[in-house]
Order: sequence, then C-alpha cells, then structure tokens
Amino acid sequence: MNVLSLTLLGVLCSSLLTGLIIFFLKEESHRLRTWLNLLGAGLKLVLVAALLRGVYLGKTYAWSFEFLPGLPLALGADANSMLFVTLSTVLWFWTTLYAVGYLEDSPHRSRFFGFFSLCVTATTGIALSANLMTFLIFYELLTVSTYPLVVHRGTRKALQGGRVYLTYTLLGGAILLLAVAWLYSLAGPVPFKERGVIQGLMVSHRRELQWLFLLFMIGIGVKAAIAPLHGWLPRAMVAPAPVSSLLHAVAVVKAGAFGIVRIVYDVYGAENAAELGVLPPLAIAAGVTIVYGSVCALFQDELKKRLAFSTVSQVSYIVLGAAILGPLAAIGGLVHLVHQGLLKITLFFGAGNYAETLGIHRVSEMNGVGRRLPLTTAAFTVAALGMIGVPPLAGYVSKWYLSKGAVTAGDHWVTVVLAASSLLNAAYFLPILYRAWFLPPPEKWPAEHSFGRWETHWMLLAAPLVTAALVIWAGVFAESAFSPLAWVKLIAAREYGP
Amino acid sequence: MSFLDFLSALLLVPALFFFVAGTVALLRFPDLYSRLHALTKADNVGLGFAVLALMLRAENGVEVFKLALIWGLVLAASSTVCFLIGQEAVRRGLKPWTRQSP
Amino acid sequence: MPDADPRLYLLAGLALFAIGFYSLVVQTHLLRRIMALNVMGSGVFLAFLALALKAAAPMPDPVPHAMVLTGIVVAVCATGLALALADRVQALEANEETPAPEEPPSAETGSEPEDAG
Amino acid sequence: MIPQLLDGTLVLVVVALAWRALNDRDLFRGVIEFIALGLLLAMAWLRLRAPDLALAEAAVGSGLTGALILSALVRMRRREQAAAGQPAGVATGPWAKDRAKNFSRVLLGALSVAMLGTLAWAALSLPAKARGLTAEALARLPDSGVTNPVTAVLLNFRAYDTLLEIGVLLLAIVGVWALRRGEWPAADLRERPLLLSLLRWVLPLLAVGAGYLLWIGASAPGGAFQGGALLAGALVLALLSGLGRRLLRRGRLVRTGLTIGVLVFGVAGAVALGWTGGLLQYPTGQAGAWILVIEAAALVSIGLTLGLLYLGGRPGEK
Amino acid sequence: MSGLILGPLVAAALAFTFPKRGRGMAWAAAGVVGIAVLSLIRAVLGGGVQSHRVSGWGAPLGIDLRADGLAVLLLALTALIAVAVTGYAAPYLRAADSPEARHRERYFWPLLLFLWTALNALFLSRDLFNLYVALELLGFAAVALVALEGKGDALRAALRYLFVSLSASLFYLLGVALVYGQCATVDLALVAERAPRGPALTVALALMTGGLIAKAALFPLHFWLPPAHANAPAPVSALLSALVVKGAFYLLLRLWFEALPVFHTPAAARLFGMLGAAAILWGSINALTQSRLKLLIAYSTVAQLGYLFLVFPLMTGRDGRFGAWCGGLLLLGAHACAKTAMFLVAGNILRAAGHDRIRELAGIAQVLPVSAFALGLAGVSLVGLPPSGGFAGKWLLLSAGLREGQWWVAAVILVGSLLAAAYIMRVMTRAFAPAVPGTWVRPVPPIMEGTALALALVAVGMGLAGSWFVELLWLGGPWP
Repeated sequence: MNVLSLTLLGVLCSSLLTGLIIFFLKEESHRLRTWLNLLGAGLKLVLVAALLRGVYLGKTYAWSFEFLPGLPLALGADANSMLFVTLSTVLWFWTTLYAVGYLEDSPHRSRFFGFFSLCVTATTGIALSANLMTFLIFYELLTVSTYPLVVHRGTRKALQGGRVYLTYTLLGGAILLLAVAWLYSLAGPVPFKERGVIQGLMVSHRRELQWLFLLFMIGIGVKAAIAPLHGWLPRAMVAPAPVSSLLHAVAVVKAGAFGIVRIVYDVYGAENAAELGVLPPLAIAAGVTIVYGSVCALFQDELKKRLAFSTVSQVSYIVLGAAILGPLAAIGGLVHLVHQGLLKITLFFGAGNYAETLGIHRVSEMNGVGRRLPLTTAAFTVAALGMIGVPPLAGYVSKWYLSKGAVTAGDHWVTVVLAASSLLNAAYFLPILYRAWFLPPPEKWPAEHSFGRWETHWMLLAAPLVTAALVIWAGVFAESAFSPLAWVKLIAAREYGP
Repeated sequence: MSFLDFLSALLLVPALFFFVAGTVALLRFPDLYSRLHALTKADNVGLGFAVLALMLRAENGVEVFKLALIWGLVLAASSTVCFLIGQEAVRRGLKPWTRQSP
Repeated sequence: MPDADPRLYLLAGLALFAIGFYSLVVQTHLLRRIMALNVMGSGVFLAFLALALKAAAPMPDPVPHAMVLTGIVVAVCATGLALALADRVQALEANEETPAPEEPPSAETGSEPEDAG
Repeated sequence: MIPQLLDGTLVLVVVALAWRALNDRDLFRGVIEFIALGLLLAMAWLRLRAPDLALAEAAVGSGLTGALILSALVRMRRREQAAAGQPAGVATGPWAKDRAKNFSRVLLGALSVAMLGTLAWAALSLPAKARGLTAEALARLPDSGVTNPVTAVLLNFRAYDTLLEIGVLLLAIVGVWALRRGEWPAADLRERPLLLSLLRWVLPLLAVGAGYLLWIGASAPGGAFQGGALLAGALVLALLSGLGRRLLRRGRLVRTGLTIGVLVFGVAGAVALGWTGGLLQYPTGQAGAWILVIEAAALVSIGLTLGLLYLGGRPGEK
Repeated sequence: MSGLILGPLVAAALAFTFPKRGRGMAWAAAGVVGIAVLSLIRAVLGGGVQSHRVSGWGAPLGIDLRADGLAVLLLALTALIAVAVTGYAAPYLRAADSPEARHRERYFWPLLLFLWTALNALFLSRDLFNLYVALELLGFAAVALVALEGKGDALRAALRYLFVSLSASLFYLLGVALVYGQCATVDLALVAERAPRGPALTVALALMTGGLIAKAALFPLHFWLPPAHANAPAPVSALLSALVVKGAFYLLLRLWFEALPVFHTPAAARLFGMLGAAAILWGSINALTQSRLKLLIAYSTVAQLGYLFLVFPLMTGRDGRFGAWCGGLLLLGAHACAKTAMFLVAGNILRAAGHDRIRELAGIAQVLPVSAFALGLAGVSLVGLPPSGGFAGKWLLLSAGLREGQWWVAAVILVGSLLAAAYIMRVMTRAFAPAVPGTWVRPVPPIMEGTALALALVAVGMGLAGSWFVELLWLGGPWP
C-alpha cells in the first residue's frame, strides 16, 4: 500500500470516521460536532484537490481488497470519477455549513450528522469505485444511510416519504444486484474501463446483454428518477432542506445519473451499446422524462415539490447525453452532471432559507421575498436563470453541447425536446422570480425568525452565495482550462477518441 | 437328564400351579382384601417352589444364597406392601365383601 | 434355546415405532403423548438389539447394547423433563379455570435449604 | 418350534399391549399397561441376549418411568378434580369429536401404516448376517480393563458417549428443578411401623446390591447404570416413606452428589488427556482402576438423579 | 478440542453445585473455550483438518472428533455468541431483585453451559450415535431454557418444542440403527466408504433427514419455532435462533455431503430447495403480519433458515458447488450474529417498554439510539445489503444459482430480500417516529445495548472478511 492508495482511502475515511465519531457524541456537544464536521469536509476537500492534481498529472491511483475470492473491492481515480467526487466534495462542504446553521436547536443532531457523513462517504465511494461490485456496495450503502435523513423529522408524512423512498430504492437495488450478479457470472469481475469491458460477449451473449442493459437501467434508473421510476423523489422532499440538497444535487440522484454514465461508457462502452441498439430506447425515456418532469413542475404550488420535479427533468439531461452517441452529446451530459448539481443545490438552499427564515413553503407565498432576503433571492435568481439556460450561465453550456451533439448524431427530435424543456423551465421559474422581485411583500411573513446582522443566519447565507458564484464561474469561464467543461472534454476524448 | 434336573422340573409343577391359582384368584376374587390374599400367599408359595427348583440347578453356593435372598426379599416386600394396601383400604373405609352384599 | 429370529423383533420394533408415532400425533392428553414417545423409543431400541443379534458370533454385538443402554437413560431423562413440564402446563390450564395459587417459583425459592453456595 | 411360538407370542403381546397402553380409554389402565409393556420388553431383551439391558429396562424403563408417569397422573387427576370439581375418571381423548378430527385420524393412521410398510421394506432388505463390531470389540477387550464387553464399550471404547450421557442426566435434573418444586409424599412412618422396620434393613441391602452390581459389571451383566437404578429405587422408597427428607435438606451435599459423576468423569478425561494425550484415553494397564473410579462416581450421580426425578422437582419446604 | 467439551461441561456442573458462582463459571468456560477455539483455528489454518480419537481407539470401535473448516467456523460462531449472551444475560437476569429473578439466574447459567457443551460436541463429533446424544443434550437444554421464562405461553411452547425435539431425535436414532445395520459403523467417513445405494440407507437417510428438518424448523415443520423463540427470555431466543436450529442444519450438511453423498440426487436437492423457498416466502409473509416484535423476529428466522436449504440444489452441479457451500455458511454466520443482535435489542425494548407490540414502539431511535442502530445494522445484514455478511452470502448463492442456470433460486433470493426489507422497515419506521410519553418506563443498562450493537457490527463486518471465511471453509469441505 503506497501513499497514492492511502489518498484514496483518506478521501473515504475523512467523512466515514468523522461520521462514526459524531454518532457517539452527546447531543449537547454542539461546538465539537460542528468542528468535526467542518474538519472532515475540509480535509476531504484538500485530499480531493491533491487527487485531482495527481490524476491531471497522469498518476494512477488504485486500492483493492478481496472481500470474497475473485471479488475485489477496488477503488480508483479516473477522470470520470474525479468529476463526480470533486462535485460532491465541494458541494458537501457547503451543505455541511448550511446544515449546521439550518439545524441549530433541532433535536437528534448527532444522529443527523452521523448519517449525513455516511451518506457522503457512500457517494464518494460510488465516485471512486473501480469496479461494478464496489459500485453496488456503495450504492446500497447510500440507500441505507439516506433513509434516516429522509425520515429525520419523524412526522407521519416524513415516515411515509421514507417508506416510499426505501421501497423504490430497495426494489431498484434488488434489480441492480441481479444484473450485477448475472453480468459477473457471464464476464467475471467487471472493472470500469473506457469503451467498456464486454467486447468478448458481444457476439455470443447479445440477447443477454440487451436484457442486462434493461435491468441496469431499471435498477439505477430508480435513483436517477427516470420516469416512471421517479415517484419517490417528490415525496422525499419532506426531508429538511440540506437533505433535499443532498438528495437532489450531491448524492442520490447524482449517484443514479453517474451510475448510468458508468454503465454506458465504462461497462458497455458507448459504441458497443449503440451496436446493441439499446441507446435509442434510453434516449427516448430520457426525453420523455425531461418533458414530463417540466410539465409536472408547472403545476406545483409547493416550492420544494416544484424543484423536485424540476430535478426529475434535469437529471435526464445527463442520461440523454449518455444515450446519444458521439462526443459532443457526451460532453453536454457529463457537464450537466456538475452544472445541474450547482444549480439545484443553490435553488434548494434558497428554498430552505425561505422556509427557515420566513416560514414560506409555497410559491404563492413568495410575494416580495426579494426585498426581505435580497442576497438569497439573488442567488436563487442566478440558479433559476441557469436552469432555464440563459447564457452565459452554466445551464446554457450543457444545453448547447447537448443539442449540438444530437444534431451531429442525427437525432433532431432531441432539439425539440430541449427547446420545449427550456420553455417549460422558463414557465415555472419566471413567475417565481417575478413574484419575488416585483410583487409587494405581505404585512406579515408566515413565521419570521430574526438572525441579527444578516438577512438570515450567516451559514445559511454563505452556502447559496458560494454555489451561485460557482454557477456563474462554470458558465462564464467554461472555455478556460480550469472549468468542469475542460475536464469533461478530457473524458469524452478518452471515450470517443482514436 | 440328571436326577437333579428331574427334581427341579418336578418342583416347577407346583410352582406353576400356585402362580396360575394366584392369577385366577386375582382376577376372580370379589374384593380387595381377598385379592391381597391371592397375591401374597399363592404367588409367594409359587415363587418359593420356583426358587427351590432353580437352586437345584445352581452352579455354586453363592448362587444358592442369592436365590434365597431374592425369595426373602420378595416375602418381606410383599407382606409389607400387602399390609400397607390393606391399611390404606381400611382407612378409606372400604368394606370387606360378605356373602350378603351384592 | 436357540436364538430368536432377529427379523421378527426388528419388525416388532418398527411396529412399536409406528404405533408410538401415530399416538403421539393423534392423542391429546399429555401423559399419553409422553408414553407414546417412550413406546417409540422402545421400538427403536428393539430394532437396535435385533440388529445386534444378527452379528451374533460368538455373542451379540455389544456396541448396540451400549447404545441402547445410553438410549434408555436418555429416554427416562426425557420422560422426567417432559412430565415436569407437562405438569406445569396442566397446572396452568387448571388455574385458568379456577384461579387457585399454584406454585409460582417465587413463593419458596428463597427458602430452599442451604442456598448459600 | 416352541421357541418360535414363544417369540411370536411375546412379540404379538408386546405390540398389542403398546397399542392398548396408548389408546386405552381409561388413562389409568393405559399407564398400568404401559408398565406391563416395559416388563415384557425386558423379556424381549432377554430373548435378544441382552441381559444388561433387561436389567436396565426392568428397573428404569418400566419401573422408574412407570412410577414417574403414575405419580404425575395422580397429581394431574387431583388437580383436575380440584379445578373442575368433578371426577376426571376418563381423560379426554380424541374420540369422535367431529368429522374433521376423525378424518385427520384416518389420514394419520394411513400415513403411519405407510411409514411402517416402508420401514419394514427397508429393514428386511438389510443383510441377514451383519458384520457388526463384535469381532473388533472382542479383539480389543483384553486392553479395555474389564471383561464384560458392554461395560467395555460403555466406559472405554465409547466412553465419550457415556460422558455426555451422564451430562444429559444432570441436565435433566437441572431442567426439572428449574421447572417445579417437588412434591413430598405425605407419609408418617409412626403409623407404619412395619414399613419402617422393612426399610431399616432393605435400604442398606439395596445400597450393597448397587455396589455389587457396579463391581460385577466389569465381568458380568451389571454396571453403574443398573446399580444406579437400584440405588434410585432405594431412594424412591426412602422418599416415599419420608426417610429421605433429612438428606434433602442438605442442598449442597445433594447437588454435589448429583454432579459428582460429571465432575469425576470430566476430570478423569482431562487428566487422561494430560497423561496420554487422548481424551478419556486411560493409561495402559490402569484402565480397570480408572473405570471403577469413574463408575463409582457415576453410580452415585445416577442413583441420586433417577431417584430425585421421581420427586418431580427441586426439593424445598412449602 | 477436548477443552471445548470438558470446559463448559464441568463448568455447568460446578455452576449447578455452586449457584452463586454461575456467572463466574460461565466466564471461566468462556475463557477455556475461547483459547481452545483460537488455537484450533490456528491449527486448522496452519495444518489442515484436525482429528482426535477419543479414548485412543479410533473408528469404527471408538469415536472420532474432527475439526475441519466448517466445524471450526461454527465453533467460533458459537463461542462468539455465547460470550455475548453471557455478557448480556447478567444484567438482563438481574432486572429486579425478586425471587423469580434469583430463581431464573440460578438455573440459567448451568443450562447455558450445557447448551454450549452440546453445540461444541455436535460440531466436533464424527459419530452418528454420539451426535444423537449431543442432539438430545442440545434439545433438553434448549427446552429448559425456554421454560425458564415461566409464563404460560413459554411453558406451552417449551412443551411443544420438547415433543417435536424428542420425536425428531427418535426418527434420527431409528435412521442411525438402520445405518448401523447396513454398514456396521456409525462413523461418518466409514459410512461413506461402505454405503451402498439401496432401500435400507435410503429410508435411513429419509428418517434422519425428517428428524433433523423438524429440529431445524424447515417449512412445513417450523410450526414449533415461532412460539418457542418468541416466548423465551431474550438471550435464550438469541441462542435458539442463532445456534440451536443451525446445529440440526449442520448435521444435515454432514449427512448429505459427507456420510451419504451418493443420495444427493437432483430430485432430492430440488425438494430441499423447494422447501427452502417456501420457508422464505412463508416466513417472510408471516413476519410481515405479526404484531409483536419477537414473533416477527422468530418468523424471520423461519424465512432465513430457508436460504440455508438453497445450498442443496446449488450443490448438484460442478460450477456453483463451492460458491453455494460458502454462501450458505456465510449466510448462516451472518444470520446468527444479526439475529442475536435483534433478539437482544428486542430484550432491551421489552425491558424499556414492558412489552413488544410493534405499533406502540414509537421512538426507539430516540430513547434507545444504540439499540435502534443495532437493529438497523442487523436489518441491513438480514436484507442482504452490502457490505454485510448477509450480502456476501446471498451474493455467493446468487452467483452460484446464475452459474448453474437455476434462475428460480435467484428469483427467490431477491423476493425474499425484498420481503425482509419490508418487515424490517415496519419496525424501523416505528423507530424513527417521535416517542409517545409514557411508553418508555425503564432505563436499559449500557452493556445490554452495547452487546447487541457489537454483534450487529460483526454481522455487517463479516462481509468484508468473506475471503477469510472462504479460505477456512475450503479446508476439509466436500470436494473431490
């Protein structure tokens, strides 16, 4: 075991160990818990930065451990995993900060932050998995560690939401397990590799591979919330706002989308998948989900539900990118993995601030919030515009690459879908912005809290501002060397290059 | 067949007779007290003859002694048990059978 | 006297086993069921010994004999345990009809003689 | 001809009695038939040339088990009468309560007959002359320390079985004691001078007899179990007459007596292990002495255990 | 090897003679057995299968002991769980200083030690008759422990259990008699050498299997298990579910794969598999409908036992053989630890709330966070979520099934896992609900919570040590 593999383990342990310690902290030791949280998150950030630099310089990171004979638990850092791990680590840091502020004075914080850390550990594990088995393990760990967060409030509604969440994800997990076991019995251990690992089976097991692809998509599609497997997502929004951010932007949905990317690119290989003819159905499913999610969002009055359906729609951009053959679409999809994360987390932070500071949960109550919470609303506005795809914000970049890729691949219908989706996005976000900025505020907010100097608690404020800044950076500096887009182009070049 | 064997077989005849008589009596006698007679008296005599018969076939003195001991034990035990049963019956007020009672 | 035919006793043993099993399942009285278990056991022992007699040269196989002796002791232990348990259960059911105080273990454990161990 | 007739009759009576014992309408009669069955089985063991077992069966299988069941029956009856206020002469049986029950009885009967048929088919397919282990056992007999092959198997060749079996005995009494408090037969010896005088000389005699059986077990039918059964009989007599009451007040002594078999056997096993490297492997040439010591301890435990099983629970004053 | 049997046996006798020293005796036995197990593991890993001829004679006249990977694994598992139960039982039994409590404590320790002796003897013995004695020892100890609860339901359950156990033993013993009649030996290895296919051994195997299935509570002979396991004292329930039923299953493995492998035909194997599948479904569905926590856990045992029997159909082929064997036994180990943890948690809940009605258990996570966490972790292993031991076991079974082309096994495993998730979720949902005032009346000593958590962690961690288990199980297993 060398320093390089230790870095990998360090990335995992920085949140795992802090999580385990936090479980056993007394409820009252607030300060220690906060420091531990931030220390873990910060340490992880540093380690990931080191990792990123290493991967950029071409170092190979690998760690493995045989937990059953011939069945290694393997971690590694390729370009693809770095994309996701960087995203989740950066966002986790800010989410932690936000959560500390958000949950001040609420009960069971040790439990909450314990599972919170476990959840991020699982996400990091998913990102760093070097083979399908390891992916599966962390994927299920994510399911389990998220459940206590969803039901954290313990209300009837929360428990119901949690039950729906577990039902969906465990069913998906079982199907995924079947798929993995089946593939292992056909192909032996399945490491992730660009252009796929199933070339040897293409001729002899064509039919099985097609079925397997379907199983994989169902199994992972649950977390990626592809319609009609999305039912859990709007119901899980009963969770506290930081959890929603986690579900939608950092961990769960992202893990699903990332999983689909992994299966298409690194297990099947895009060209093999296209050869098997399994990509068009996936693209159609993604397209349908995009439109369907947007339409549903249009009719939600509850702010978080609207955002939830928006996620359903937006995550399928990533899937769409994977499902359309060609480097351009791949770039669009992958970069949206990052962009959607930044956008959606900002939106949820905003929604959380409205709820926590003013007691606002519904769009119809949002008249004039811009005046009471100007900074929050500004961040919210940036993210909403990004979602719609207004240039030069992050969302525009992804949509542009996606449509270009679709046109190159000859799938013209995709552009129609994207256009329709953008219109719908505008239709459900612009009224919110209008209300927030241009309508007069009510006499009295539903439940107002005062946090002293700033418009709200500084931790609640810092997080959305930072993420909104990142949204602008990712869009404006998209063509620079240090942007998500640049990294994604590297990945696409490796998948599709000569 | 030696003389002793013959004698032994001869002794078994009364032994069997007394056992059969005791058994028939046990089944046919009308009440507990008379059945006790059958069990203790007839069977013990029968056993005595059987033990005698077996003694004649014994290989050494120790075996003869053991057989005698067995008979002695049975005699003592059956008389004590007979007494205890009778006593318990009397205590419970069981009336002895007489020709008058049905 | 010549040896018995082992097969005869073997079959008898199996018959006892079957009778015991049938009664165990059909009968409801606890004592009958306990006796049924004993009869089943005797059937097994009979089978064992009959098989031992098949190897009678110059004497029956002593190994099954030892096994059956072990079995007999185990059977009487089982009977003792089952009877104690059945007795508690029956006491319980009798109590449910007419509540009379029937030895909860609490009443006398403390007074068990020479407890100081 | 006559032996076959005798065997046939014996077997038929045994089977018929077994059926009667378990299915007699009168439970009391069933119990008596069950005890009789045990005695007949002892005869069957004799016909199968197993005198050791005939002894054990007569004493334990028929005598002690019968006594246990009989006393349990009496106890249950008394309680039933107290509870229901009516004589429970005929125990509730499965007789014709409803059709479903009858049907299941028929079904189970058919099943049992089918099972019997299968068993018979299998048993009759066994080779007529078995190899058995007679030859092996006799060949090793000189090294076993005893001359009675059954004792050799019990305490040397398969001594490990016996160790566990003594464990089962102890476990049984622990289990029974955990369950119930024993019931004292209320007997006042002052009213029964005859019994007292009998017991005065019979009890020591029985103890001597137990020792004799133990001793003779090395070479002839007998041994710790048969001796233990005799001791148990003596103990039951003592308990029935109330003589044993004083003994049972000494709790620790009684418990030590109950466990001494396991302890001596276990320690002997361990010592042998250290001595020869084999669990319960007695040092060469000393097997006879070791067996005697172990058997003596086992005799005490067996006798006490079986006798106290009759009490049906832990000793303790009301 | 000898210490494994003599240690707890002598300790049991001493614990009975000196009632106040019961707990000390249990710890002493734990020490002896612990050292013996560890040195045995070392010996087996270093020098392969270990054998011992008791009394120095050797089979067929004497009795042989043998410790292969399978036996050592189960011995270690038994030691682990017995130690945990010992630690848990001391505060559990001292709940109140009532005469009942003293009575229970007085008899608990010797009975526990007898149970331990019996299990160790069972796992080591190679002799069919000796195994019968060990089985009886096991059965008696288990029944007496169930009855120790003293309440009506427990006594009735114990009596039913005793009847099943005794008649099952007699079926087994009759089978042994037939084997002896045919082979003139009761040694497992010699039987395998001398076994001709024929009616006698077929029926013998059927008899023994029938008896053992009843003892292992395989559907449809599971009816005695839920009342017995649900009404026993919590540490006893743990022992019964974790180890006692597994003892019978272990013996079935020995019979079918070592003594009489010639009878392991596809048809017989399929029958086992069908029964196992039925047990999984039936047990899980019943667990879903129970209103009491301990009954739910007990039915879950019925279901989980079903998985073990899937080993039989998967062992018919060549490809999946070793995987299925390891998978089944890994599952056995994980289930033992997880189920112990669950029953101990149930004991904690009973202590804290005075009842175990699931509907009224809101707020476990709030009042007993450690217990709730343990319950959750144990649930993770039962459902088979990675990286738990349950997952590793199911994974191996699943891959074996797929490799052998036995799709129905895969389907059953997946459906069973989902049902398990459903019934675990029923409890966990209550756990996270806010506590109703007045539900939780008594505090629970930390050691009782800690023991449960430790075992749950072992169950989950077992998956990560899968390679080690597989290496151990390879030694002396039924492969050519």
